Amino acid sequence: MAFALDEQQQMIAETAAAFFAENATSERTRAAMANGIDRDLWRGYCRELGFGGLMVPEDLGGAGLGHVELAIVAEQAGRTLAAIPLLGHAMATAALLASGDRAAIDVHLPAMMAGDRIVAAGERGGEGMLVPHAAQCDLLLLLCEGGSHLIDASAATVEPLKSLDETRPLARVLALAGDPLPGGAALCEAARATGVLCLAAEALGGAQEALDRTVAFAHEREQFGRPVGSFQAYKHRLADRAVEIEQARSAVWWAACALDEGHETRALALHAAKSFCADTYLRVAGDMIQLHGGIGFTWEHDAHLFFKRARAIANMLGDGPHHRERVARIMLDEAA
Amino acid sequence: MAFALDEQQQMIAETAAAFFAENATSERTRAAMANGIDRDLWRGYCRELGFGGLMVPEDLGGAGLGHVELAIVAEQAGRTLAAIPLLGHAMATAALLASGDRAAIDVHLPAMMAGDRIVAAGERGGEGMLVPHAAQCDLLLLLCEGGSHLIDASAATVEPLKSLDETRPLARVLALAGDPLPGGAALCEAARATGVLCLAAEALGGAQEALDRTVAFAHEREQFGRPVGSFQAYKHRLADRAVEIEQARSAVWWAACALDEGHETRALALHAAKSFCADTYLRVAGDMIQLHGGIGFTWEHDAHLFFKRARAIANMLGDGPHHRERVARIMLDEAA
Amino acid sequence: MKLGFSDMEEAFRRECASWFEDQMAGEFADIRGIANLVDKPERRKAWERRLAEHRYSCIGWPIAWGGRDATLNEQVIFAEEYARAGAPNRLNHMGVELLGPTLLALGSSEQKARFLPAIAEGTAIWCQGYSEPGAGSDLAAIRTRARRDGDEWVVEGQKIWTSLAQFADMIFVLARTEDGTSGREGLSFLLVDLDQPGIEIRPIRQINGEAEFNEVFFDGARCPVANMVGAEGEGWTVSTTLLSFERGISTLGQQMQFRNELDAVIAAAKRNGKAADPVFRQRLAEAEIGLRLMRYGALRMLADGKGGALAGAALTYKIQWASWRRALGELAMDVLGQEGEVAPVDAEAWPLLANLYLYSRADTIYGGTNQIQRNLIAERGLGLPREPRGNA
Amino acid sequence: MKLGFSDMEEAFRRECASWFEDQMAGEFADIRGIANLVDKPERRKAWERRLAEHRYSCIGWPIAWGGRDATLNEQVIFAEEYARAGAPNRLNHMGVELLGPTLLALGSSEQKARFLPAIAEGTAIWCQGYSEPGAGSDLAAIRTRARRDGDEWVVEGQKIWTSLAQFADMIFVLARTEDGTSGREGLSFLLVDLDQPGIEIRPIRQINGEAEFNEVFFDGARCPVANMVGAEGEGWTVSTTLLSFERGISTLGQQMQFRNELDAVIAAAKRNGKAADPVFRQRLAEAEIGLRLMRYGALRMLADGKGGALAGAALTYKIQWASWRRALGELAMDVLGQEGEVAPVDAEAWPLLANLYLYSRADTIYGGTNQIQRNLIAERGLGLPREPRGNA
Repeated sequence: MAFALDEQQQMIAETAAAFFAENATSERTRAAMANGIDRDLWRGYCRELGFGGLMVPEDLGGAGLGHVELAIVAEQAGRTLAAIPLLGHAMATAALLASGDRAAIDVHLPAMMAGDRIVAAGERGGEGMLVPHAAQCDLLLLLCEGGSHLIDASAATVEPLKSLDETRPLARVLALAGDPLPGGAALCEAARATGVLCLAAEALGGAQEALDRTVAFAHEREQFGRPVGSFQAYKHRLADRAVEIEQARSAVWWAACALDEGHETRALALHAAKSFCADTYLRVAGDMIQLHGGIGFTWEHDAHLFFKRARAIANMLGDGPHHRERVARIMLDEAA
Repeated sequence: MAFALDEQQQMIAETAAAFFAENATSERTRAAMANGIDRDLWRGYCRELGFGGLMVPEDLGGAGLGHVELAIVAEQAGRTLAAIPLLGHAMATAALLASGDRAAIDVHLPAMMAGDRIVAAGERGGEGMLVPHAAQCDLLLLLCEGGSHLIDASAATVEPLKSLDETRPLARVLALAGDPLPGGAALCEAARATGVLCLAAEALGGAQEALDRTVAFAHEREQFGRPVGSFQAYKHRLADRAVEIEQARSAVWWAACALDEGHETRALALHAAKSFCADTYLRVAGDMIQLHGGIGFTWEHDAHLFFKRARAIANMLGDGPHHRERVARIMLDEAA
Repeated sequence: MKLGFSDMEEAFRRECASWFEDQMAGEFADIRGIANLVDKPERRKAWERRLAEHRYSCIGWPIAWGGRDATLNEQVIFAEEYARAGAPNRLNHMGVELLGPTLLALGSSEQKARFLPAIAEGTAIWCQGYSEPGAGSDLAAIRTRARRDGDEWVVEGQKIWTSLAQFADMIFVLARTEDGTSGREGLSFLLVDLDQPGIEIRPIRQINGEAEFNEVFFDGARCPVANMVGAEGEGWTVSTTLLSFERGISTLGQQMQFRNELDAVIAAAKRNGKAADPVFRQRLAEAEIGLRLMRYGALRMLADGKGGALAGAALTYKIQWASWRRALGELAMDVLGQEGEVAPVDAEAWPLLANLYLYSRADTIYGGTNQIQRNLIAERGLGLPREPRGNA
Repeated sequence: MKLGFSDMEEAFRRECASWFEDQMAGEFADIRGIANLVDKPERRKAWERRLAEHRYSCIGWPIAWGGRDATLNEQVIFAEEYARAGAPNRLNHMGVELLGPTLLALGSSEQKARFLPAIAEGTAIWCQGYSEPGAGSDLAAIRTRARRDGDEWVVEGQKIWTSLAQFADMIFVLARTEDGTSGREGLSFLLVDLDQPGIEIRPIRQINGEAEFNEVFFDGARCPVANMVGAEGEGWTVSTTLLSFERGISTLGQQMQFRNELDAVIAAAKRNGKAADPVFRQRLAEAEIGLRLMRYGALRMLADGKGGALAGAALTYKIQWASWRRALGELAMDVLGQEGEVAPVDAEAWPLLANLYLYSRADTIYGGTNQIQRNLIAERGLGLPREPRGNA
């Protein structure tokens, strides 16, 4: 047991933080909102950083790292609301590797790792199939009952939509053709687990950034002749959010380790991480608007981008009540 | 529409407030905790104040008032945690009057109105029948599926218990004999409605008193060289509770009027009042402890008496989730 | 204490309901149920005039000034039926509900004669110039200045968060008229024509993509000296009086809009099955209870006049509805799930519930943030010590 | 980053588990699972001595002082197995976890030699004299005084909320040793024998009817000058060091007690059917998640040493567990309903869950209220401005 970043992980965290801080600026993200992906950023991520094959084994040309490292990187991407297809990419990587389908791996992974082939991933939901980046992608990974499909985007009918979170727009997949990947439900679960972790880590990063920016504002902005951050109600609100973010970080690390180590708490950890981190992000982003006052609900300020991303994450791959119900099943010894 | 106390109601409120403030002191309530009822206080309430027949028609020797007046009085009783059997008394009065059973009315009401005959009332719950004052009463009113029983206490087997709320102790009714009152389910509903209103009003009064005492403490107590009430976190907490108490007051008045006027929102109002007022009381009483600091969790301080009464009210005649589910049924147009 | 209305009042209710229904099903069907605040301003101005033709523009005002001297209960009924029929939000809310009552209370005879008829006739739309970039929650920090130039005040400065200024004819402004003053001293309350070269209005785009609020720049804007309400330097008192009208009858109409929003959430929950989910049923019930308690709270507030409990109920109303509506927005999105996050690519505005979700984040900020409201409740309602001001 | 333990560590876990099981199933079965803090003090003292016999009383201490120089992971394992076996709360928590490490860090050789062995051997039970009637959350307002009299300090004043003083042998006291000082200046840290005429201990009855806390009155109580830890006037620094040990390994043991409490709630919910109610299932899941995140938060805190994120995680731990446990108490009562409010007439103590409900109200107060914790997090963790002190 050593529940802290090791030196390599610390380095990855710093590298990713610097990369996103420099490149995924508010201006670039807002520019990317027109078509949903900052393709230069994504190519830089895949090639310059070399993170396109983060979880791909070294013998397949990847970095051979695990979910802990994915979580570290996704947290930094989430911090800046980077408009990149990391979620679909990570899920598809996990699915391909889990499938053991060497042909599919050889066909898709190299182009994916180079940032040239963009994957959107989603699952069949209640009323339809709303998939992030479905209107921008080259490949579609669709999780269905009992299996997954990896389909060429041209083989699907996709309706683009106006999305609340324009940094990762949803589109509706209306019809699809294509063969399921071998591996069935297990593969589906591998992809979903990776996706859930990725979202939880993104949420952690977004929440941390939203808190940090609000703390900075609290120092600068004065009302009643005092920095607003000197008001105790303000301080306590931020303190509560800071506590939740610490818990969220524990949740992400726990889930990432549990995935990599095949720990017995794996399922519990993922459900806990997704629900807790998404809720935390919702609260912090909501407070970010509230505590900025009027400026916080203008279009020009970034607060609404965090707020909308938080909502999108909360709704993706199972909402809070869904994941908590799964936790209840596990803790109450019922069939999973 | 005139949603304010009229002159007579204002006078009743003031009279009751003065009576309880003078007589239902902390010392007397604590003394009464040994056996659960302050019998002198109850006789004073029934005879001197003349409230023993508050809701009894004038031709039966009562004051001929309604649920609005009951709510006004119960609020004041709740303020002081008065150790009196008001709940059972009000429920039994409502049940007897609704039954139209003239014989039962003649037998019981005069002695009840004089404060000489004490009634405990409760309903069959999940695991047993825990009834407040069941170990102290002369008469037992029991609400069961489809009907009510009004039974001489000697005809029931009662197990006294140590209760969290010693100002209104529970006891377990193990076995009972006796005939149901005529009137069936309708009578049962009348008694329950009156009981629910009484509890909601008590909760309102208790919450108001707990808030008032905490506000007073906030002025007196200093920490870090300032009155604790000058700390914004303290102020905002109390402000939030004050908002809830205002809502709770609206709920009680709404429910009381709706009962008296046979308003279409009657059922909705009762469910809303019970769940909202009980929740408010729980929060205010919890904050009363918290905001008093160490002294707040000592036996000597009254905070725990409010806290325990709040809990008891929350659990009686349906808990919060139960009443909210009933609200959901009504609002979603399902069978009540 | 009584919930029900008298027979005469119920008759008035039917009269209102029937007229609104005629209008909303007929000539004004195109603006029925319009939730958006910035759509179709010209049609809404026409609607203001139509109300005036029927003497329905300001029924609580005295008959002499175009009102009906309506009783409190009649005003309650009117507000409820207005909203129930889906009549649009009043474009001239500020004129009818805030400035009008303020002039009736504190205006000179000349001011009443000059300004009230146009409000009653629906021909002058008003907006409010209070907040400034450095004085959002802290109105006493106002820096907009007005200096005397002969028979006129000349105004310099900037207001912000001015709702609907882009459609308004007039603005009431709190400006500093005495050099060297700070805080609440030296402020005056001025009525300024927006249609003049010294004024520029810039809409502020909000989180939902629309622009209801504006920045208003004053660069040598002018108004006659006779347009000052109250005495010079007494603007703070005037503005306090004006704000005291804020939580009046119109809240009941606002609640009907909330009702429509809650009904939309209920309908969505029924459609997608969440209405059968016990966890969501608890939250739906809480929303229903909260809305009902707002109504009965408003009725208490109105019935109680200025005495006793009013202080409590009125003080607590803003935070109550703003918090309720924000929570409803969250519930709406939780009910809708991902479907709530999307709209057709060519949609100009967000659907009702997505817009509720976004816009309700502003509810807890404008007109006094929840934090400011809690200060007020604690200080004025509970008598706790005031927050200290800093040294700036 | 790694969750799992090594084979050697797992072997140590089995060794601990087996010894604790032997003890708790055998000679100490009568105090197994005792949640109440004040029951059977003599038996618990015997248990302290038994731990010492097995060199299990302070395994994190150096071998030279009776410990095992155990690694962090071993200490984690020990704490978890200790609690898992239902071994009772350590009567000498203050001595082992707080004073001992403080003396190891700051004590003189003589002080170590005099005080550490008795702690390690389980023969001297310690309690803490910090809070005072006028200095609850505000330790800097301490008024207890100690004046020099030859080779001794003579202590006058009163401490309050002193946990388990009625069973303790020794108390460490923060007292003002310099006249005319206030705040953090002029305080010294003294080790005082409780068994002397100048000391009176009065238990404080709590909300649950029991008395864990005490008032301790000092009226000419004495201790040798050599019993001062750190320099004269530097008591604040010593006490800060001591408090920094508060959130250590023992939190993991405490969490096993929380686990038992949550399991009791789960069992109750299964018994009465609430475990099938989706509304309660959500809350049970939240409790489970909260407990797990406490564990992983504590592991992060420990693994991280004194660096970086520790500041955050350690600062946030107190409010986390206290709020979690208070919420669990509420959940327990909601699950149990009225049945949770009663006990047999002759019951001396409340059953586990009713006691949890009551006692957990103190958790968010003692050792720094939630309000104080939030101040600390905001000021030390987030760097926001400090709360101003008043003039008193």
